[in-house]
Amino acid sequence: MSVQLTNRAKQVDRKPMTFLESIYLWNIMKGMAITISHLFRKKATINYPEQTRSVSKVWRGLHVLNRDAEGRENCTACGLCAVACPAEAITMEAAERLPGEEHLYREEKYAAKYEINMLRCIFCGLCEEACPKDAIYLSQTIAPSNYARKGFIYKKGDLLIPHPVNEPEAYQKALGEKADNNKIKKEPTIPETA
Amino acid sequence: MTITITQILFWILSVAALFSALMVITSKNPVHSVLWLIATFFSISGHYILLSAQFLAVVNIIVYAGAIMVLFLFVIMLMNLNRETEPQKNRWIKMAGAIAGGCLLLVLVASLKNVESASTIEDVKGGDVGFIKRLGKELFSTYVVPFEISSILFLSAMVGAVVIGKKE
Amino acid sequence: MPITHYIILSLALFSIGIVGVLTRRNAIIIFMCIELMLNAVNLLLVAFSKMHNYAAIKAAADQKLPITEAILNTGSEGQIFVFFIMVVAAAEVTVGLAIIVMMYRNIHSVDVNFLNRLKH
Amino acid sequence: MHLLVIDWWLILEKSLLIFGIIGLSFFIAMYTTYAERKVAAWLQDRRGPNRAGPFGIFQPLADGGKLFFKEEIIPLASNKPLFILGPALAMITALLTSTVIPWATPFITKGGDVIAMQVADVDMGILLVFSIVSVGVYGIMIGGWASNNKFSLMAAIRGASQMVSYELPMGLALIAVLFMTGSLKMSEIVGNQIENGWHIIYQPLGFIIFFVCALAECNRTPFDLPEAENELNFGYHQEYSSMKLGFYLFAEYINMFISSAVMATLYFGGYDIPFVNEASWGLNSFWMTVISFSVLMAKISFFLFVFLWIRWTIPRFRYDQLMNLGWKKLIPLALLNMIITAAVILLLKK
Repeated sequence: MSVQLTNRAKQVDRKPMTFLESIYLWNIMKGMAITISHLFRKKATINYPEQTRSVSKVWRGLHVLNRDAEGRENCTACGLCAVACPAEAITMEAAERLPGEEHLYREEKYAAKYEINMLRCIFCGLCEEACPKDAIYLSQTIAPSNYARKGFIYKKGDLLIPHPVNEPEAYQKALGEKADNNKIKKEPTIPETA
Repeated sequence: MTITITQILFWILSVAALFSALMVITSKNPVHSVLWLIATFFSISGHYILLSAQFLAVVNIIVYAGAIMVLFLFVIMLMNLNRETEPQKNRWIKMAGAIAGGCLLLVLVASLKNVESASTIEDVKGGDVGFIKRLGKELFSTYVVPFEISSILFLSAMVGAVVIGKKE
Repeated sequence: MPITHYIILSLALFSIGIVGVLTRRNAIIIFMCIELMLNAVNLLLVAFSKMHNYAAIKAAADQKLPITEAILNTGSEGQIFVFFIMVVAAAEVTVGLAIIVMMYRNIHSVDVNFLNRLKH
Repeated sequence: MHLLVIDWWLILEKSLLIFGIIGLSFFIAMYTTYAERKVAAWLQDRRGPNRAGPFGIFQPLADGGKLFFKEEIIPLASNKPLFILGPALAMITALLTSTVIPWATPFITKGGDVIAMQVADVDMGILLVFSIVSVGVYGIMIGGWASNNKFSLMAAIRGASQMVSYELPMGLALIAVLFMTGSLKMSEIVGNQIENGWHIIYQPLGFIIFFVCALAECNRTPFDLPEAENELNFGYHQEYSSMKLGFYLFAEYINMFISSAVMATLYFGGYDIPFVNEASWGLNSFWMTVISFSVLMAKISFFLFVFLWIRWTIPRFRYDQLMNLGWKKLIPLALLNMIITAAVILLLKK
């Protein structure tokens, strides 16, 4: 006795085909009616680079390492993001800020090396939530493809946002909807699941 | 003396037929032999068209080039015969064969000497003996019994080939 | 075209076929040479058929006789004979190739020199 | 000895027609590749090529350009002359078939000369098409064998046996049509349909058999076993690259085009305009020619669409299914169709 899961189950018919069935004509006609009906349907695809599908505000894409308004790196290499990461995609090495580097790093400690393995990353956004310094956030960019595995390990240079003072235009572009995003984040929200 | 298109075509086709027939027996690779034989059949078909035997020309291509030679090619390809596996006869035997063939040709051509060679073939109006309607009428009235018998021959040949080729 | 041209052409093709049969050891090539000989004969038959047809029509025209169907049909026997030769050749090839394939299966060769085993 | 007496006008007229038809075949073949991709996309709810030019209409040019500039590779172990002969033969036989098809009503010049829109209205007409199609096997066989690759050879042998097998029911289905017209001349076959109605009305079964066989002869899905990608890598043209590969692919599309034209001529009245008596319009012969030509092209396009439609609907047959269908289903059906047609014609004559 087997358990009936749905009402769509069909008994397999293993009778030998009759002559009319064995020339397949009727079944072919049925199949062709199905395909021709698809000719008039709405296309499921879009012209991708020109047209993009709209994504929700909270959609998470590629990571960005943030700078403050003066262009100093926010990250202090505390390692909370790496701890929070369920896929263990983040590795970092800390270094101490030397005198004269105050314009580069906001606090005394900074990340000398910061890598995210995009093949491991599941874009869950836990790193963003774990970060106490607002240093990492997930942008709205889709992670691009690459020919080599090496190319998917994003170094600090790939992740850092452009300098707001030196390259203001690129910075604004990279910022994207981040401004709004941050606004949403700063508003007190009740998590859906406790 | 005038040269007509028919004459030019006759010479071209004759040279083509003889050359490709020679290549059939001299090629080392059996596949090349088959392809040269197909070329021979095509030039013979050309001759048929010159002799206004259109039906036979087309049947020659369909039956010989399209069916029989495909079978040959098939068998040769499946047996994977090529230049290396080709059995070669001893040089002396080859020469003897060529001389024997040449002598035959000589004797046959010499016997033509005594024949009156006044008969010629020209294109004439109404010379449509090789056209499909005329041949068809003849075939299905006078020769209908041989025609039917040949179909039985075909059937038996088919059955025979299947029986022979079947694995026990 | 004089008929002798055609006769000599078919004789040459026929002799080439015979030379092929005499000089080659591959059973399939020998078979092909036989086809070549058949074709040489076919060509001759068609040439003769055309010659007879032409001669009959010309004779009728010379004698100012009405050109009847029978006169127009003269020589068609030759072409019908060619048709039957082709039919028989096709039947022959099917059986012959089947035999060669069987022979290849048994002795793994198409060399006719090995075929003398049939004697024992 | 004086120079040959040649009707230069006839030669000019025929060569214009020949080059026109060859050009047309190439053009149609090019745009059938485009249509193939577009129709495939549409039937799968996609958009298809739309980058090269508006709606992607320059896509075939881009493809052709790509094929031209690819590296030409002739494998070392291949049989070089035959390797080159293969695609050439495929192309030649594909193009030759168009000689006997009447493309439009004859064009009558002001001087009263009749210019037939047909390269050669020969006595054996449709038989000539058959003979050329039967020779078309060699393109595949030679190419597959000369590549010296077992997959190519397997595909070539499959293709050849498939084409030889399906020629039989095709011929038998055709004989029923020939019973009705009493002539093999293409022009008379069309003339008979203009007088007595299209053959599809009298020969629906014959047409279906002919169509299925045409699919098999063109190596189109569901009978594209010679090119079965997942069993034979790529089929008989696996070792080919650059324009030689292009020739094989092009020959397939030209074959499709010509077989559509043959089907339209044999069963769908050729250049006949349906439901109207065009003779009563009193148009001049130039416009008649143009209109009848476009009607034929419309019919051909319809068949080409059906070819593509079938390709993107029906999966490939298994090899034993293919042979079963050909020998055990189509040949008996075609024989039956032939006998019934013959009996009915005899009865009507009495």
